Amino acid sequence: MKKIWAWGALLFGLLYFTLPLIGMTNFSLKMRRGEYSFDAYAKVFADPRFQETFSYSVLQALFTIVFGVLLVVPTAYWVRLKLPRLRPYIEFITLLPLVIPAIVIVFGYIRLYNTSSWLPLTGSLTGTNILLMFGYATLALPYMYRAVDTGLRTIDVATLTEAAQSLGAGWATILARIILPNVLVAVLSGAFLTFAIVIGEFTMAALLNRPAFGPYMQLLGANRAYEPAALAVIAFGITWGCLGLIQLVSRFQKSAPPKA
Amino acid sequence: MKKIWAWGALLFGLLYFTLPLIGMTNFSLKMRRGEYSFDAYAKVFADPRFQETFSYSVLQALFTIVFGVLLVVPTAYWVRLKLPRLRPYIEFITLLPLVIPAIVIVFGYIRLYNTSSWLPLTGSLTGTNILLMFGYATLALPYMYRAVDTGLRTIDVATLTEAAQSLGAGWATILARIILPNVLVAVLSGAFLTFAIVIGEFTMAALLNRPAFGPYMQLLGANRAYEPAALAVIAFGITWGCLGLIQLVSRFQKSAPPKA
Amino acid sequence: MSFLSLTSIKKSFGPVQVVHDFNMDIEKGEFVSFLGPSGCGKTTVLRMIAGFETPTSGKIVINGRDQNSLKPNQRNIGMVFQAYALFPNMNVQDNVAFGLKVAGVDKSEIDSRVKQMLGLIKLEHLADRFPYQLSGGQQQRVALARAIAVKPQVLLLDEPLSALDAKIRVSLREEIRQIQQQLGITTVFVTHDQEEALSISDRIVVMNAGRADQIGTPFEIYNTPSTRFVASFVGTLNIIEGKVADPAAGAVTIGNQQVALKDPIAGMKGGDSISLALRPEAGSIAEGAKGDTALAGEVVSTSFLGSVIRTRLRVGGDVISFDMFNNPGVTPPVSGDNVTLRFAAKDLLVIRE
Amino acid sequence: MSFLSLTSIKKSFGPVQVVHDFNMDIEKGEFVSFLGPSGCGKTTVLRMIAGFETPTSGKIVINGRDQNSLKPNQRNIGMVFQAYALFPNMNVQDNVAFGLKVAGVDKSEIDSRVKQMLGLIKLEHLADRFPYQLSGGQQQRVALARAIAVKPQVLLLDEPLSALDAKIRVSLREEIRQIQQQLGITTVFVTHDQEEALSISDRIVVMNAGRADQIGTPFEIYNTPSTRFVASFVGTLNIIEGKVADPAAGAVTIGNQQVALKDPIAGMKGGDSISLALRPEAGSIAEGAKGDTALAGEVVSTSFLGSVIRTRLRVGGDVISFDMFNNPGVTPPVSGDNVTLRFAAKDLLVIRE
Repeated sequence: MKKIWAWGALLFGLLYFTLPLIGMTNFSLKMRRGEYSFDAYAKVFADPRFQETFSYSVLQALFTIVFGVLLVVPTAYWVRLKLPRLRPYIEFITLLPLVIPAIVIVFGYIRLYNTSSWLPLTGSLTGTNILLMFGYATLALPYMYRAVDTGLRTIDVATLTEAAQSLGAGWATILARIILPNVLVAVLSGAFLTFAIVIGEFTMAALLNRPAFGPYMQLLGANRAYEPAALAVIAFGITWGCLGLIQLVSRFQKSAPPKA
Repeated sequence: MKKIWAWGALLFGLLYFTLPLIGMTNFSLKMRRGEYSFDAYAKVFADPRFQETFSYSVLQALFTIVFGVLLVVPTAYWVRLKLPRLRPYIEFITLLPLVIPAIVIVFGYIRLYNTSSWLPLTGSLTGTNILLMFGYATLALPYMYRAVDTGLRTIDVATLTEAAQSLGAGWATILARIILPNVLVAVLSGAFLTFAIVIGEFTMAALLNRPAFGPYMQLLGANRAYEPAALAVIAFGITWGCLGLIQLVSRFQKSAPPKA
Repeated sequence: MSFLSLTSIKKSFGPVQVVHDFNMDIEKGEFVSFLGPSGCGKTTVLRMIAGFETPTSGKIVINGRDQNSLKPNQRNIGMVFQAYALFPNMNVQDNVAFGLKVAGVDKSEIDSRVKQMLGLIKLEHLADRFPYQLSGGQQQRVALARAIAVKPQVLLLDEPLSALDAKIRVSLREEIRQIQQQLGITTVFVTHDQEEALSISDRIVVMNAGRADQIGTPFEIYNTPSTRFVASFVGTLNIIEGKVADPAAGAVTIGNQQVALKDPIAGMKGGDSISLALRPEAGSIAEGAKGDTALAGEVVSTSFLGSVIRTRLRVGGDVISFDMFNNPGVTPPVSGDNVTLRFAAKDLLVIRE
Repeated sequence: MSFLSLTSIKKSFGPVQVVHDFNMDIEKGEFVSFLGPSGCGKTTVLRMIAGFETPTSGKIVINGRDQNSLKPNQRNIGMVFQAYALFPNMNVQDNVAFGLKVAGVDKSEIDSRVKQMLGLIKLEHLADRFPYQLSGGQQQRVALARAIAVKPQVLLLDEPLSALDAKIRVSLREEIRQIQQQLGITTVFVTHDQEEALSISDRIVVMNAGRADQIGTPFEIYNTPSTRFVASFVGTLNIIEGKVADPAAGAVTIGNQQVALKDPIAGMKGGDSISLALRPEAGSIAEGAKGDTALAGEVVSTSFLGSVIRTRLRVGGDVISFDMFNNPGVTPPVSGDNVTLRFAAKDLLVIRE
C-alpha cells in the first residue's frame, strides 16, 4: 500500500517535469507540416546570431567560473578554518543575490560605473563585459558557495590542514594539493550551475546591451514558433550533457580519486 | 598578515554586494531635484497597479508554498527512509528546473494544456492561475527540496522513525509530531526563498499573461527612472525582513525548541 | 512455555543470508545478551523481534502471540538505540511521555508515570532540558526511561553503550541491569563487547556468521567455550601448539618441554600436532605459586594495565600472555627474564575442530 | 639538558585559563603520556608543542632551539590525530610520501623511505588503496607512518586510539610502542584512558584542570598517587570512611569493625573522621588468603568481567569493590553472602587533602 503511494509520487514527479519537455521536443520537430523533421534545428544552427551569442555567453560563463572559483574556494576554506563563527553571516551574504532581483544589481552597477563615475566601466566594451561578468558572478555566487561549502563539509578541513602543516606544507601547497582536489567535484557542480545560469540569463545582458544568448532566445521566442522550441531543446541538451559529465566525474572520483 | 587578507576578502565581498544596493537606494531618494525625499516611494505605493499585482503575487506565493511543502516534505522523508539509493536521482530531478529555462516549462504547459487539449487549463482564469502556481512550484522545487533535505540530514530520520514506531506511533503521528517539527526551520527557509522567487518572477507570469508583480516591475523599469529604484528597494526590504524573521525563528528554535 | 521464543529464524538480504536457522527461548524477566563481532547478525535478529525487519522464514512468538503479522507499532516493545534517538524537538519529559500520549493515556496518569520514570533514572531535575543539552550518558538514560514508560512486553537494547566513554559505559550498564531486575522486564541486549555481555547477562548467545555458536550463562561461556570461535572471541585465549608425546598419559611436548594434561588424549597418536588453550589468568610466576604443571619461558614484554599486569612469555614457538594482579611490593619481571609459569593441568584445554 | 622542555607554559582562551604553569622535561627517546579527563588541558599542551596554539606565556624548547617563533610547518614535528586525517584524495603511498615531497626529497629516496615505512606498519600490500578503502586501524597505522616518514624530532599522538574498537585499540597500542622503541623517537601521547597510558608509557603526566597533578612512571602513578584526584582517576579506588580510634596505634573504626594501619596516624586524634583507600586487587576472600588485616562484609553484587570477577561488598556505610581472577573451579560469591576480605595493612592508605 505505502509502496504504491511512494512510487506513485515518484512517477508524478517525473511526469511533472518530463511532460512539458516531451511536448516541447515533439513540437520542435513539427516544423515541416505533417511529418517530423529537424528543420527547426537546422535553421537555428545556421543563424549567425545563434553562433555569435552562444559563443559570447560560453566565454562569459568560463570567465565567470574562473573568477568564481578563485573567489569562493579560498574564502569558503578560510571561513571554515579560521572564522567558523562567521559562517552563518557569510552564508547569509552569499544568499543575498537570490533575493535581490538581478534588475536591482544592474541598475546599481549602471549608476556606479557610468561614464561620469570614478571607474567608467560602462564606457568601453571591455569594461561592460567585465561588469557583466561581475554581475553573473554575483548571480552564481549562492550556488558556487553552497556547492564548495558542502564539498568542504565532507572533509575535516581543520584537521587535514593541521596534518599538512605538521608535515611541512605551507598555505599554497595545502590549498592546491589538499583542499582543491577534495572539493573538485563540488567545484565542478558549482561550475556547471554557473554555466547554466549564465547561458540562460536575460535581464543583465539585455540591460547592459551585450549580445548574449539569453536575449537572443527571448527575441526568437517572441518572433518565431518552432525555432525557440528547438533552441530550448538544444539548451536542455547542453545542460544535460554537463550533468552527465559531472555524474561521470564524481563516480570516477569515488572509484579512483585522482593522484595529487 | 593572513588575517588582513581574510578580512580584506570579507570587506570586498560585502562591498561587492552592498555598493549597488547603496547606489540604488541613494538614487531612489533623489526624485525631488536637489534634495532627498520619499516621493518615488509615495508614487509607487499610490499606484493601484502596484497594490493589485503585489497582492496577486503574494497570494500565488502562499499557494505555491503550501503546495510545495505538502509535496516535498513527505517525499523527501520517504526517499530518505525507504529509497536512500534513489536519493541522487531524486536530487537530480529536483535540480532540473534550475537548468530548464522557465520559458521551456511555460511553452510546454501552453502546448499541453491549451484550450483544445484534454485538460484545457489555459481556457479559464482559475485554470491559468493554477497552471502558474504549478510553474512557480517547479521553479521553487530545487530550493524547497534542498532546504528540506538538508533539514532532514540534521536528524537521524531512520532511527527516529523506528523509535517512534516502537513507541506505537503510526505514519501520520510520525510525520506531524517528529519529522515536521524538526525540519520546521528548513521548511521556513525554503518557503521564504519560494516567496522571493515568486515575487520576482517575470517570464512565466508574462507569458501566461497574469497580473503579477514581476511584469509590473519590468514595465515600470522600462518607462520610469526613479520609481523602479524605489520598487527594488521595497522588494529588497521585504525579503530582508523575511530573512530576519527566519534568523529569529531559528535562534528561538535553538534556545527553546517548540513543544510538540 | 517460554515468554519470547524464536523458532528457525532465517533472514536473507538479497542473495546474502545473514541469519541461519536461529533458535532461542527466553524466559520472562530474563536478561539475554547477543554477543558477536560486527556483521554476525545479532542486530538483525533484534530488529526482527522489534518488527523492523521481516524474517525470511521462521516464527517469533511473544507471550503466546505470533508477532509475524504485527507491525512495529503494534508489538508493544521497548527499544533503545546506540544513537539514543531522542526526539530533538521535545524536552526530556515529553520524550518520556511520547509513547503514553500516542497510546491515549490520561494526562494525569502520564504525568505520574513520567515522574516515576525520571525518578528511576535519577534525572527528575532535568525534566525540562532538551536532548542537545544533555550528555551522552544522560541521553541514553532518558531513552531507556522512554522505552520502559509504556510498560513494554520486551525491552530491546541495540549496543546502547557503544557511543559512550569507558567510565560511563561501566556505570550505566550497572544501572541498566539494576533497573531491569527491579522491574523484572524481559530484556535482549546486543553488544560486541564481551566484558559488557559477561557482566550483566543472565544468559549470553555468542553469534558467529549468522549462527548461534553457544548459548549459556556468562560463567559457562567463558570457562567452557564450545567452539574455537567462542574461546577466542570471549576473553583473551592463548593458543599453544605442541606435539603429542604419549596419548595414554596425556603427555604433550611444547618446544623442548613436556607437560602432562589432566586426561588422556583420545583419538590421537604420538607425534601428532595438537593445539592447547590456556587462559591468561590461569597461571602464575610468583614464588610458591600453586599448580601441578610448569612451563619455562623468556619474558618478551610486560604491560602495566593498572590493577593487572600482563606479561608476554615466549614458550616454544609461541608467545603466551598471562595476567597477575598489581602488587606494589613486587617488581614485575622485565624483558629477557627467564621465569617459570605454573598452572593446574586442568586449565590446559585441548582445542579440537 | 632534556630534549623537549616546557617551561612555565600558560594558556588562556579569552577569559578562561586552560593551562596553568605547566612544566615538563622530556628526554630523547622517551615515551610520555598526558593523562586526564576531557577539558583538563592535555590536548592544548600538545597543540602548543605542535605550534597549532600559541602559549599565552612560557617557553617551548626542542633540542636546544626555542620553538615559540616557529610556525607549525617549520617545527619538524610528527602528529597523529584521533580522526586519522589521511588525505582522502591520495592513496596510502602518496599519503606517506606527502611530507617528503613537500620537503623536496629525491624521488628515489622517497620511494625507498615510503617502502620502509609501509614495511614498518606491515601494510605494503595496501600501498595503492585509498583511505576510504581501509579500516580504522589501518588508517591510523598509515597516519603513523606518514608522521614518522619525515623523521620528526618529536612524535605527537592526540588520542590516536579513541575512535577504534576495543580489540584493535589494544593491538595498535602495542604496535605503536614497539615502533617507537625501535626508532627511539621522542613521543608525547595524549589519552583519557588510564589503561592505555599505564601500559605504554615510560612516564605519565596526570593532568587535572590545567595543572600537572603528578608526573611519574606508571608504577608510581598507580601505586603511590600523590593526590586524591590521581588516586581516583587512575584505577578504581575504594574510598572507605572511618573514625580514628587510636592515632598512636594506627587503629581505625570502620562501621563496628576495627582495623590497624601500618603506621601511626600523625596529626589526628581519636574520633576524627578519616578516609582510607583500598585498591580492588589488594584484597582476597579466598580461604587461606594471606593478609594481616580483615574486614567482614555482605556481598551486594558480583560482576563477571571475564578474566576478573568484581564483587561489591558492603562494609560499614560504604560499598567497596574487590577483584579476583576467574577460576572455573570456584563459584563466585552471590548477593547476600557474608564474607571476610583479607589484605595487607600496608595496602590501606590514608587519603588526606
